[in-house]
Amino acid sequence: MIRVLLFSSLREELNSSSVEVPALGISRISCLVEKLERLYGKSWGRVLKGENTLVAVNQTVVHDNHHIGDGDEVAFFPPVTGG
Amino acid sequence: MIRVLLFSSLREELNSSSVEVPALGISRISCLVEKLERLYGKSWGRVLKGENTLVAVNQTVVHDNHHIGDGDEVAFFPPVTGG
Amino acid sequence: MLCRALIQEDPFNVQVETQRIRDVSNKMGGIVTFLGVVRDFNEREDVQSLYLEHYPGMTESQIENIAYAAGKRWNVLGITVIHRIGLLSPSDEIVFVGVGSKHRGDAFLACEYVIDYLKTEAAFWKKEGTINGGRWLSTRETDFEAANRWKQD
Amino acid sequence: MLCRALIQEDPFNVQVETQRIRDVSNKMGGIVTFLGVVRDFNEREDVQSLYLEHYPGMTESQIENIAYAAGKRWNVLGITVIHRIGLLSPSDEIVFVGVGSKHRGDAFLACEYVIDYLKTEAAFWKKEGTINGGRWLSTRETDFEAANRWKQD
Repeated sequence: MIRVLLFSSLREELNSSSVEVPALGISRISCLVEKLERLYGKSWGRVLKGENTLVAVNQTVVHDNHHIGDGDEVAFFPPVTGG
Repeated sequence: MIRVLLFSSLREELNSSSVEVPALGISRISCLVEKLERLYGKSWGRVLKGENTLVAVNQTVVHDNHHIGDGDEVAFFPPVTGG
Repeated sequence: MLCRALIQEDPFNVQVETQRIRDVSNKMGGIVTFLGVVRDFNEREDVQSLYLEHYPGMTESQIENIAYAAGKRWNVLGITVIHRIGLLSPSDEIVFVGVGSKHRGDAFLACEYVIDYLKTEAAFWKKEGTINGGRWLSTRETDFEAANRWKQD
Repeated sequence: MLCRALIQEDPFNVQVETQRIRDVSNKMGGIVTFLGVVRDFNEREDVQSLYLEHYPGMTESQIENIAYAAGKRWNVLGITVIHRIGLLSPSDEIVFVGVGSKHRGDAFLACEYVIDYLKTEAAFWKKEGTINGGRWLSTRETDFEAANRWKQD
């Protein structure tokens, strides 16, 4: 399984804070987003592919279409605004 | 009268924290120091004319042989070391 | 270098935290702290509350990474970062960064470095509550500029 | 800009002082503080105590002058300086400088400016007590350098 986490405005827009999807056939973030779109609707694709959306794999921000696989934790969130 | 204050190591070396001297004939710091030397001994001249001795007139540090007169407060002290 | 990174809902006590840093080493000469306060005029007026969310686990390790990077760059003895989450009100303290060092110059630089990177790199998100509803904030351009200064070496 | 300059024998409470600065204005966004600590290895080892003397009246107005100069140079809302005098021990807090401002960059600069000038301009004198007797300290060269940086504009 791949664990997907959503934070902040993305969590609110998609009305979900975490989902798990089977890892089968998912080798990159783009595959995961397509799968989420098929499972939960077009809004997921729009939000997760949004210009400002950041992605972290296993709690490290990744900048490209990163490899992922079974057991990974993939988080989507907007730019951070702490401090 | 001119009020003379001594601080820190100068106070300890001259064993005095303040003295008052009549202002008559004293128009500059150099006159005051000569007067103090005559009144209290050579050590006063040596210490007050020391290379590192700073002088404040009425609580403002002065850099040259400043004018002084009756009612003034003249303080002698070493470089500051606070903070 | 001793690093302490806490994320909590509760308020913190600056006196307790600075003394804790002081007690890290008897070589401590000075402690520089930054205390962030919730303002009532962030990007628009009438802010009534601020809600803070983070990414448990990731945020803590990001903060530690920032602190250790500061500890490599400057001669510091202790760094404490405390960031509050949950619901806050204007004038509440939101973040504490304390840096203790032998010499104050290092502490000033390291403290500003940590807060600058924390603002642009650590996984926190702020939502303002105003009389017209809630709104997630976006990163300030000035915060990116502040963090980028440290790269010009 | 609200300025508060205190010289006292008693310890101070950093929590109370930072909250006091915070409450100066509801525009307050951040507070930077510097806390100086008595080290046990100033210029030689075995420091057992530190005695501090000042010039009552002059020292207070010098501190206020430094604070107001910082307030003219940067956009700050409140500055508090507390300097202890009398007999102190290693690890005692000796000086507090707190600067509150709308934006943190101003507070960092103004706080460092105030402590740098305080170290070289304000009428305080330190005497270390060691096992071999007392010794008045002399100004550190690094403190002059720190203060001189602010003149290079």
